[in-house]
Amino acid sequence: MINRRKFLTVLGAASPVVAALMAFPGTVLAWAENAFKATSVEDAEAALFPGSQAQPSGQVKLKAPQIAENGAVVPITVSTDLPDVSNISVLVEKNPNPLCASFKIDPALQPEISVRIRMGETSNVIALVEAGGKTYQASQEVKVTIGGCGG
Amino acid sequence: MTRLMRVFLLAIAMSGMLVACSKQDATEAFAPATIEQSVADPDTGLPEPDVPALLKQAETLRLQAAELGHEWSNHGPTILAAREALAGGDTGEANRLASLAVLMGEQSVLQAKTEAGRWRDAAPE
Amino acid sequence: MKVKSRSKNGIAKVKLLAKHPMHTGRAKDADGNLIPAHHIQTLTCEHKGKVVLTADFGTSVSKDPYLAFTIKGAESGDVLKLSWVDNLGESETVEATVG
Amino acid sequence: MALVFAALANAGPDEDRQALVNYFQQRSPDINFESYIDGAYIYDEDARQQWLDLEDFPPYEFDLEEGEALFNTPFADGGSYADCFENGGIAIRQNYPKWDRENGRVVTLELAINECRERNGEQPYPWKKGELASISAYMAYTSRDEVFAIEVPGDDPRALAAYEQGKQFFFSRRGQLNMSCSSCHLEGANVRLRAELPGPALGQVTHFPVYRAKWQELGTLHRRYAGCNEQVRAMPFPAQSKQYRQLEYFQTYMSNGLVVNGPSSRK
Repeated sequence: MINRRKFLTVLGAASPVVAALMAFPGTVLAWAENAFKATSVEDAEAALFPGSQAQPSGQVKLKAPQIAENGAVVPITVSTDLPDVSNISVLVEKNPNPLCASFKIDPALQPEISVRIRMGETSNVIALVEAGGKTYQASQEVKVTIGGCGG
Repeated sequence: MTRLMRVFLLAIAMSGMLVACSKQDATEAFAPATIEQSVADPDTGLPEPDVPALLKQAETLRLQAAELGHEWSNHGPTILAAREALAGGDTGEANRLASLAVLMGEQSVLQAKTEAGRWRDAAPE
Repeated sequence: MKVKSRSKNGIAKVKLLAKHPMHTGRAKDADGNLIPAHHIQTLTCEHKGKVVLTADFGTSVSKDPYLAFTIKGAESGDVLKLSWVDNLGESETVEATVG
Repeated sequence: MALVFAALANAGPDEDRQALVNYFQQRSPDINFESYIDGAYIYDEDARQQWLDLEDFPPYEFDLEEGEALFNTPFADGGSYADCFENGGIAIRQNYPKWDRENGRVVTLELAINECRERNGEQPYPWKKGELASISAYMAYTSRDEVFAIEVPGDDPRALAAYEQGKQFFFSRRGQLNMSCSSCHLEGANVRLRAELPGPALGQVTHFPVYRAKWQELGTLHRRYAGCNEQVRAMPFPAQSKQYRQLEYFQTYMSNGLVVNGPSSRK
């Protein structure tokens, strides 16, 4: 639990300077529609990394809960000590569209990403890491229960 | 789902009794989980049921339970479903639902009276 | 968008929360009508004029998306520019100073 | 369970509170009193970790921002929330609900906020979510780490009666499932009910209002009460009804000595 004082300090340290609706920078690459609309892990993977077959790797670390508190908000962290990381992607096998998020990693970034995702049911969560032109993966089952009560 | 719910109901009713009802008379205790079974078979050869009378009784009991702060949330909907079945000409279903509604009313009023005399026993000393 | 960032030894941890409904396109409203998909597609972080992170989102990212990442070579006082654009063309850009 | 459930003969509110503290102390000797503000997350490490991840950048931050802005916006008649409360409304959550001697009733923070609006010619907000929950969340936030100090004035028997009625509500079984608040949160605390792990009655209200993942938004304590009642198939009472205000009075008194840690996120 963050107490009030600590929380205020953290906030103060990073006051947003501008918060306005602006034109989006035109430099970004196109959103990978084929990968996000894919309905299987295989199709999503093929669309993201054509011609590459992901190998299971102990160097890909996936931090996910055993039992999700609520499927609407499941905290996931993916990190790796593989060199030359260019992409980290998070997939949920049994979601209608398995690909949740895909991150293009610049060399200036540490290969570690945390994100909160949705899960419709108990499923494997898969982390894909592209490094040095090859793809690696780690997966973990996350149980999603239908909650009735809870705090 | 209903089956699961029943198992859950039973488990709760049993654990509740184990923990908190040790001093209760058997006549006072009631097990809500068994209600549906007990009225599930209306074809007993008894005379033609007076569904409107049952509905009136159920509604009176519902108001009584509400007054005591113990109305069950599915009581009103059960009465409504019985009325709809009656209006639709399904007397058997209307009778089953109306009888269920009467029983729910009796149980909720009994719950209110039982709890009024029992709740202190549940508080830790 | 809310951003918290702090640098230690030239390594800046960045956390953000972007206010967005992230409608999946599969949920229904109170009247039983499908709520059309409305979700962030791309979120970027620029540091010193260079895009260091491009995050592409589908509909399975939670409402009000949360993201945390770490930039090497970012000092206190550096300005980060964070932007998102969604599938309906709406967007938001904020600048945040690394603490 | 070797606990003694027996009638409390001449016990007063503070004896009740001590009994509750002792009850949990005996059941979980390794859990500190101070920890009870974290609810069910004191029992399950996997769940606790997810919750801490959420609290690191909690989903209610936008609500806090909204609550602060609303709180600081003057009413059309020139009045403000700050004028309605002691200490300008800052760091006072720990004193609510309060006994209103003049009108012989329990006043919750949310009730006080809406009555403040009405006194200043504004429409009251809906009780369960939205602006009222945001303002309440902001006021709780400014009160974090303050110690709950609910009072049941000994010289006004109506106050003790209201407290007692709240207590009766807490221990009375309701609905077709025949369950009381205490079934789940006293006997049932840290016992799995299907996939759920109910939180302890001690410190149960310190963290409200809450942003529930199930709601996908912020909601008030009385919204939660209604949900609990529905879950045991009991007819819920209206938010800010006498029943729920008295229940909150009892429950918050039971949190005396613990700190305010609302708002918080829950599953």
